[in-house]
Amino acid sequence: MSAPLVKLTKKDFVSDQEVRWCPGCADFAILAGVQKLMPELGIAREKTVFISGIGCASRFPYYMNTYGFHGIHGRAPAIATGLKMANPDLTVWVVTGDGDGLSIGGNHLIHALRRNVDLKILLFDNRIYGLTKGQASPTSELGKKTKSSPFGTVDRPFNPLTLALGAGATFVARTTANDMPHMSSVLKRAAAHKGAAFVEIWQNCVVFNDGAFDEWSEKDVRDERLLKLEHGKPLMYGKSKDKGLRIGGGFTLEMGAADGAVVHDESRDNLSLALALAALEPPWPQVMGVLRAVDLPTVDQLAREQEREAEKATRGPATLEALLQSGDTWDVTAGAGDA
Amino acid sequence: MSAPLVKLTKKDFVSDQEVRWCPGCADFAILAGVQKLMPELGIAREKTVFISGIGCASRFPYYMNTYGFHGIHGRAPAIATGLKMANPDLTVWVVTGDGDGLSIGGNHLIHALRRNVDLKILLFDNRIYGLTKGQASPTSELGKKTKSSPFGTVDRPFNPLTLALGAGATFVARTTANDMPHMSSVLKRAAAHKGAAFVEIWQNCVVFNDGAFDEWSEKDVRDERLLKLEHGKPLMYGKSKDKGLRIGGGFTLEMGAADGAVVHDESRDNLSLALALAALEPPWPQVMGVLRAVDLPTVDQLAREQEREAEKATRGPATLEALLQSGDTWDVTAGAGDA
Amino acid sequence: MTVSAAPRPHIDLQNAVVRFAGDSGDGMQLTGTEFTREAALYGNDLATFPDYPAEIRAPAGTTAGVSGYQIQFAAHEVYSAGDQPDTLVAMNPAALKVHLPDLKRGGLLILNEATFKQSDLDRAGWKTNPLTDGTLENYQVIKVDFEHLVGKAVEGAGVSAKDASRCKNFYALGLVFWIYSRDIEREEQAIRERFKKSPPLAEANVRAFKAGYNYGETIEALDAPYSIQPARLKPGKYRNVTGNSALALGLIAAAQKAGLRLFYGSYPITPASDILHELSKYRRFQLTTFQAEDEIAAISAAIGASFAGALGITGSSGPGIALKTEAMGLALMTELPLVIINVQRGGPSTGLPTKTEQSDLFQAVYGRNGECPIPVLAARSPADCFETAYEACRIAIDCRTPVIVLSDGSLANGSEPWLLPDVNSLPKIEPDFATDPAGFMPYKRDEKLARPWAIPGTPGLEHRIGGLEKDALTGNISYDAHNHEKMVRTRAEKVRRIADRLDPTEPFFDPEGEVLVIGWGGTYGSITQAVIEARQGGLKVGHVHLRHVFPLPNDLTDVATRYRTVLVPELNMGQLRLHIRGQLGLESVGLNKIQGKPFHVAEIRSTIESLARRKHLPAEQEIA
Amino acid sequence: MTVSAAPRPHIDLQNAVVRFAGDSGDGMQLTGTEFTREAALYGNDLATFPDYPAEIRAPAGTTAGVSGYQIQFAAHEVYSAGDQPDTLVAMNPAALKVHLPDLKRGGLLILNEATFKQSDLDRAGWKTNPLTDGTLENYQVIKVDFEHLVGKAVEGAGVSAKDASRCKNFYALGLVFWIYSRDIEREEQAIRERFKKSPPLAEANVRAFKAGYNYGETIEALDAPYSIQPARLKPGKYRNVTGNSALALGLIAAAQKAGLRLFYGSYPITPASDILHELSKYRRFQLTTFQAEDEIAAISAAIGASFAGALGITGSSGPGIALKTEAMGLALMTELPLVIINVQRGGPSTGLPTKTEQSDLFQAVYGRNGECPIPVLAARSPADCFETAYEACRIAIDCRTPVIVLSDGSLANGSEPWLLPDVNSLPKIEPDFATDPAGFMPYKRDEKLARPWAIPGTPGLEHRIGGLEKDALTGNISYDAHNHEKMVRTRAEKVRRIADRLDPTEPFFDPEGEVLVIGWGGTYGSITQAVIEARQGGLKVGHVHLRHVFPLPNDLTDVATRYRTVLVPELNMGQLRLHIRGQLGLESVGLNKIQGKPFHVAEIRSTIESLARRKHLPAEQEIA
Ligand SMILES: Cc1ncc(C[n+]2csc(CCOP(=O)(O)OP(=O)(O)O)c2C)c(N)n1
Ligand SMILES: Cc1ncc(C[n+]2csc(CCOP(=O)(O)OP(=O)(O)O)c2C)c(N)n1
Ligand code: SF4
Ligand code: SF4
Ligand SMILES: [Mg+2]
Ligand SMILES: [Mg+2]
Repeated sequence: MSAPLVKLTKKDFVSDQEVRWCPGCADFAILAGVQKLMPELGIAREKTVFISGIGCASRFPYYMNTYGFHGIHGRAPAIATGLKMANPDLTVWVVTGDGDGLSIGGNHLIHALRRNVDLKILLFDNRIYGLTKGQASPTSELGKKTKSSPFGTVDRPFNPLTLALGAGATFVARTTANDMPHMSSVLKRAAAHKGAAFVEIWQNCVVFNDGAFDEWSEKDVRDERLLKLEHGKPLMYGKSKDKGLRIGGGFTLEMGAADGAVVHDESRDNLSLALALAALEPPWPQVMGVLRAVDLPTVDQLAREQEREAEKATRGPATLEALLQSGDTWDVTAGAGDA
Repeated sequence: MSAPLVKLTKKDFVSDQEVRWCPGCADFAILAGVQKLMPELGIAREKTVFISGIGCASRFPYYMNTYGFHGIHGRAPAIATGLKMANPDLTVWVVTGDGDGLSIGGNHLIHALRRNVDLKILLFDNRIYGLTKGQASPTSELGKKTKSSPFGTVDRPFNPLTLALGAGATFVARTTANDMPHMSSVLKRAAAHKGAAFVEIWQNCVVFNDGAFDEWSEKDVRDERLLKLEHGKPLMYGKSKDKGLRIGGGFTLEMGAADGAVVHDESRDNLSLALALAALEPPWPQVMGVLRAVDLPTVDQLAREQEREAEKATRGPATLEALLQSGDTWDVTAGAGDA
Repeated sequence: MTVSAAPRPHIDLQNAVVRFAGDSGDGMQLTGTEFTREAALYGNDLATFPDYPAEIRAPAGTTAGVSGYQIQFAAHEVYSAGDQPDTLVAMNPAALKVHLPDLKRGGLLILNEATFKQSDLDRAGWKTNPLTDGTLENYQVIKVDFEHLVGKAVEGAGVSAKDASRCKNFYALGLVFWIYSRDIEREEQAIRERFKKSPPLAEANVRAFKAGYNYGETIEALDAPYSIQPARLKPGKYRNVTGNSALALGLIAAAQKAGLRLFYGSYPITPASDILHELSKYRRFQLTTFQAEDEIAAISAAIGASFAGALGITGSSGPGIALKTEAMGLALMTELPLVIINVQRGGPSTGLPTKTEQSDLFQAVYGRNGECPIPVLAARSPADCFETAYEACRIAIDCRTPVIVLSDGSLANGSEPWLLPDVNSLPKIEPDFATDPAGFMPYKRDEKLARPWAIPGTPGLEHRIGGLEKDALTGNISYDAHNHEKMVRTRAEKVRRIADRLDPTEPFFDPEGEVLVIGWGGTYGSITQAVIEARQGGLKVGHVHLRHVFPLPNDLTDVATRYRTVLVPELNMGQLRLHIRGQLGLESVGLNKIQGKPFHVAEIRSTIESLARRKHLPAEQEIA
Repeated sequence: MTVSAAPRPHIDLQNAVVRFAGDSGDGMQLTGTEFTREAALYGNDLATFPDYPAEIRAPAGTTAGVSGYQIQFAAHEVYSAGDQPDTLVAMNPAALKVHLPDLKRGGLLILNEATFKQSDLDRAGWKTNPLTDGTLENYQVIKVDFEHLVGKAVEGAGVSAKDASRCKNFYALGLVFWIYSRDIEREEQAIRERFKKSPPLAEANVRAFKAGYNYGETIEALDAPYSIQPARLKPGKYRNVTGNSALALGLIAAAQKAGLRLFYGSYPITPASDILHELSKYRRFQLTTFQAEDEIAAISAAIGASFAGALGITGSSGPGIALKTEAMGLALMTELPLVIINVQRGGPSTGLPTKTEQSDLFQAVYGRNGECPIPVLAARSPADCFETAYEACRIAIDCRTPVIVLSDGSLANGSEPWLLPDVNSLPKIEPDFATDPAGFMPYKRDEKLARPWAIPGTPGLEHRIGGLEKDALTGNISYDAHNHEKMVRTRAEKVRRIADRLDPTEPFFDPEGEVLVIGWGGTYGSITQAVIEARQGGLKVGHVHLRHVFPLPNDLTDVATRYRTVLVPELNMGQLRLHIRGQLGLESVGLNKIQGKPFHVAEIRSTIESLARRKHLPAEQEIA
């Protein structure tokens, strides 16, 4: 049943469907990045499944020449959980938006993370509802004027990273669609993680929220405003890596010079560093890269192990006959029947 | 309309309904604690509303002689949000269980927290489904054998505190139903908080999960295993307060002697300390008390302010006539009519 | 099968109805279950009806906390748990208060005398003491001082006083065993097995049980002991099953026969949770149970599992089903096999969670957005849950469609002897996965209009599905107007054709006559018994019990015209009645009861009789 | 009203149908809206039908990305947007491909000549060039080189080439203004107002618009200009409204008349989102809009708000309504006012999100667990959304009940002139809050069977409600069997009595005759026009358009018997038809279309005609 191991290329992962995003949408970049990544993973097309909810982002599966499922709004993590538990051999990606994944689908997302289902979850965060034409999303900044909030939103936004960490995610990262090399490296790390990998991807919606990430993407400022995390390396940023985050008084971080900066450690069981970094808000730099990556058993794996143990522990044959006849049975003998 | 300010007593808050919990259930203690607290708050009975979902815990409103709403499973935070936004004068309490609030209702909970709706949310955590007779809940320990997991659960549990903090909650605390003075003080703090106050209350279910918290409640060990937080005081524990949590290498906490312990600060905007504490697992002590309490505008308050500004900004009268006639209108004159 | 000898001569009965009632903490469900098992093993036919409150344990001694368990067992076939008990065991005044009105005049009443103190009476709402005020004069009353007698019986067994008192229910069970001449040795073994982790507890319960049995001998004023011979059932191997466990077995059987992994995604809810509990035990059968975060996740995960090539199943009760309706539409659009089980309970909203009702038929047939036809099957008895579940899985796999199974609270918890099917003669189920890339089209249909099931992992069949309207062949998104009309009509036709493959409808009892009773679901037993009785009175009555609620059998109207009138008894306000009128134009008279309880046989029988007499037919028949 | 003089003589027409079609990015919706406003202000009666794809912007030049807007405007009353355009503006080959089949033979076709390059043709799926292959020979074709002409027109306005090219739609609008002799001054002002933030853009668009207008003069081969006089409508003040904005206004009007805060809890979904957007603008009217995290939270919050004493409202479309069904049961049980709006779209599942359909009737009437009767009202035209919303709020408050309002995509986005109601003559709405503790009982009912609305903040009325069955008077939890039956029947009766208070059903047109057409919802316009035309052919035809879908009017069957046959045209598979048969036993013939599009008038008219001719009536009529 399994396909011959021919070397695949990016093209092999391009489906025959017309891509229906607006010209200039950052979704194109993510699609290209993922299609490029696929052959590098060495996983057969037929073993790869993309599952999504509803939204512009969620059209993604149609464009991947793999198995795909365009679900209903917010439910992709749940559909993917069922799929992965039913067949752990598959590599399962979830594509979701900030509305799909954090608004209607928030609960499924945090439960998939706490269960550590082996899914690669990509949250395309454009801080707006694209497909429904421009309402506020749970990541829209407080006070933002949108179609549904003409006087500005009154809801404080989620920080997707702290939310994922608080839910117990074993892999949490952030990247941006306009930095292809960074995005590629983060996606690759997510793919390699065994367990629920959560990646927030900043994605510009040219039609309804253009420029949402300009603050961090313009060439002249981005190095000052973004801190790229590297495991085992000190927390440094700035064009010439001259700035760093250090330990301040009473368990706090402090901006300062690069040397003496705290060394980044993705693998800590303790959440505090990852969370401190995730929660930073301007004027602090925004972190990019992998905040947390720890290895813990996945639910799909645990469930299968349990199954094998149950099989082993079975006394007698696990046949359907035996099952039906288990418990107290009695016989009614022929001849006496009247029915 | 408002009631005369007579001094109320605990009894005034006891409704005429028969309390239908199992003998020995810790829900009784919480009920007593809340009924005792009510008169101390100086808020009229009719201005107080209790809203719940479904579960043993969620029967709570019936027993309070205030307004009450026994909602549907998981939706109490949403019902309460509507109520509070419709009438910000009311004091609104939400009572929920670990299943109600973290399983089916997880999304409403985290959204109420991020929005900072001015609600007091009490999560009765018995780490089991009580009302449906003993299935695993999202706080049941990994590997726990229950009716729905005869071979042990395979899902890692949530930590309700990190989840709430990750969602951006402005007030997060933990207490236990078997320490009435502590519970009372925490409930009082929650009542005083302006914004979404989240309190996890350890609650023993004698029928389906008896002894779930024994590890931390038996007299001889509890002081060694629980750390009671106090704002502005060092993080100390142990019978003779001889142990403390200090700053370790590379942004970590470390167990050690009491002196040099980090000073607790509830009011930090930065989540790292609260989170580090919330995430501690045995052999570390479990924290009790208020982890975080910061003041931020509530959504109900912001919405009303916006409304007042919109009123002020209105050109012309805000009458229904004016509204209907706004936009481009034209007249069809009499005599010409044929309909 | 031997029955231990009793010194007094037995009085032979054809059947008996016994009800055990007490506080939620008194163990009445266990007592009833034990009695039932013994009756089953003895060879009686039987039917049971457990009835318990929505609270885990309401305040002791109040009517709110009363839990009851009724069994009818007989030397002949039995169809319902009986209208009125012959014997009522009431462990406290509250139980007496709730259940006395049902006891047959002259019936046997076993009371726990020690619980009739003034405070007990007050808590149960008795104004005067029923033991002394004449309330009980029409019954054979046996007052037992359980506390005292049980205490004495278990002395020396090495258990605490509290545990000793907890043996009361086995004392009562022993007494009822004596009354109905049951086999105490088998039960003794069963008790020892149950308490095997604590030998003192086992010993204490056995002693209480035997003491209760022996106590029977000492009661002079009693007609008993009675004896009820085994029923002459169809030969074969039997087992007593509840509806929920039969249903779980039916699902496993279908998955095993199809060679598929069973994936059950569910969120606990009364009275459906036991299906999850039951299935969770059978992990050795390539079976994944997934307790989801909510009902939406449960069905979504099941859909994901079906996409993966498993048999995806989800189960809940009314409020949870409501949450699944959006995702049912997705299953319909993606045309994947999926079985959705609804164990109905009293509604609307949270309603009466532990009571039975049949009021989710509308929801099942009509409760979705868009044109969303989903086959609906209903089980009619606890044992029939097996077959219905099996059939639902077969249709789901055959037709690549979601299928709804309706059960209800009384079936779920009720039990009856089940003639074990021959595994080899169960109908074949062939998932028939697509494997050949040549000419593969995700929505190209076979003669049942089913599309291919092409599962991830299969090389060359990579494709994408989803909830947007899809092209009739490629399955790609299509907004084309005529394609949409075609797809809507095709999906409807696929479901409609299921009716073409059904066996012809053959009414039970009279093939023509005065009244045809059309029923569905858990009313089967009461209707059958009522028809039997009405026919004994000389009426010609037929009975059609619909397993297929949607699509309806093609010949139903034809069959109905062979009778003067059609009666539809339902535990709702007339949902099937409206459904058959709307679908088929078939007129009928409704008999409707919405009390969270099954029909009494007498309610249906008298309605049949009065309808047969009437010239002008009413629209709805009031329960007399 | 003056029309700017045009050098050529006008040809007087009674009506015209114009369709603008182009890429999603071409601004066709705006163009259509502008033309509509001018027609409205000029005094024509009109109806519109916007039709756009589900993607924000599908690939340029493909048929998937085509967006269209149709208007019928007339010197007489107009009921539908028209079957076939007289004039079609097609901004690219894809638009031509999609819409040419609809254009009337001999109709006017305005094409963007520059877009007919080979690559454009390929992208649109034209095998050969329609400009040259004879495809267009039956039409009056006007080829315009928009790019070039617009470029020239806006030279010097100070905008970029890209922005200049974006002015194409106003050039086209100008041309159509000339063709139908419209007032260009008023439009010039409107354009300047719209672009007031960028004077160069305003200038460029005005120049393009005027250039387009003037271009008309130069086209020799044209019959135009036409002129269509104002319609003689009922006197009064008018405004052009879409269904969604009329609906929003209806809700505000009801809340204001009742003196209540309006609370709108919603989660965005096409085509309902505009109600949220619209209401959000009116914060000054004691109005809270709450964009919830999902539909369940939206309805739950609205229920909470109603409990607090606000008018709780929630709105969505089919998939979102599915998610609300559990909470609807809670609103029913707690008997609080609540209005649930469903702007229907093509289903099932995600279906055809931007297309119209009427397939959520079953869901509205029958789509809940338990016996859960909720009144269902349907709006019939964009302006009627106001009155329907108002009436729904009135019933919700009067009867303390959830009420469902059905609108649909064509009503929501379609528009028509609306005769503004006199605010003082709107029916009274009195919330009548309970305030008196004496004798207060949370479930004691008035003659409409409504319970008291006792809101938090009121001293002495503290009480608890919830979704478990409740005692008929105190509202406390009750598991009593007979209380449950009583409550189920009372809730049903409360809703049933709404029908007793309806005005008698008076069919439009003939009060008796050959055919009665029964419709509901957005088919009103097409049916009306069809009946008018059928009657012109001499048939006697009546038309009943149901605002009250549930409960149905008591006299509907009586009215129907006055006609030889009943026709039910629906944009679904026959849901109302099954509903009236199930509820009333009323037989009818169905005309069903499931193409995501409104009926053509001709489809209904010819069905009426063929039915009137037929001896034997078919069950469903195929669309010819
Ligand atoms: C149950 C349901 N509710 C609402 C919708 C409408 N809807 C579709 S996509 C969407 C939000 C899209 O936002 P996001 O997830 O941020 O994705 P984006 O379009 O921005 O990529 C909504 C509200 C729906 N399809 N289904
Ligand atoms: C929609 C829905 N799903 C499921 C249920 C069944 N249900 C009632 S309470 C409950 C869980 C109770 O657990 P928890 O919230 O921990 O409360 P506890 O009983 O332990 O206090 C469940 C699953 C329901 N009533 N409604
Ligand atoms: S609306 Fe925004 S997110 Fe959606 S396709 Fe267009 S640019 Fe991308
Ligand atoms: S089941 Fe547990 S939580 Fe529920 S009332 Fe009983 S002891 Fe309390
Ligand atoms: Mg988005
Ligand atoms: Mg719990």
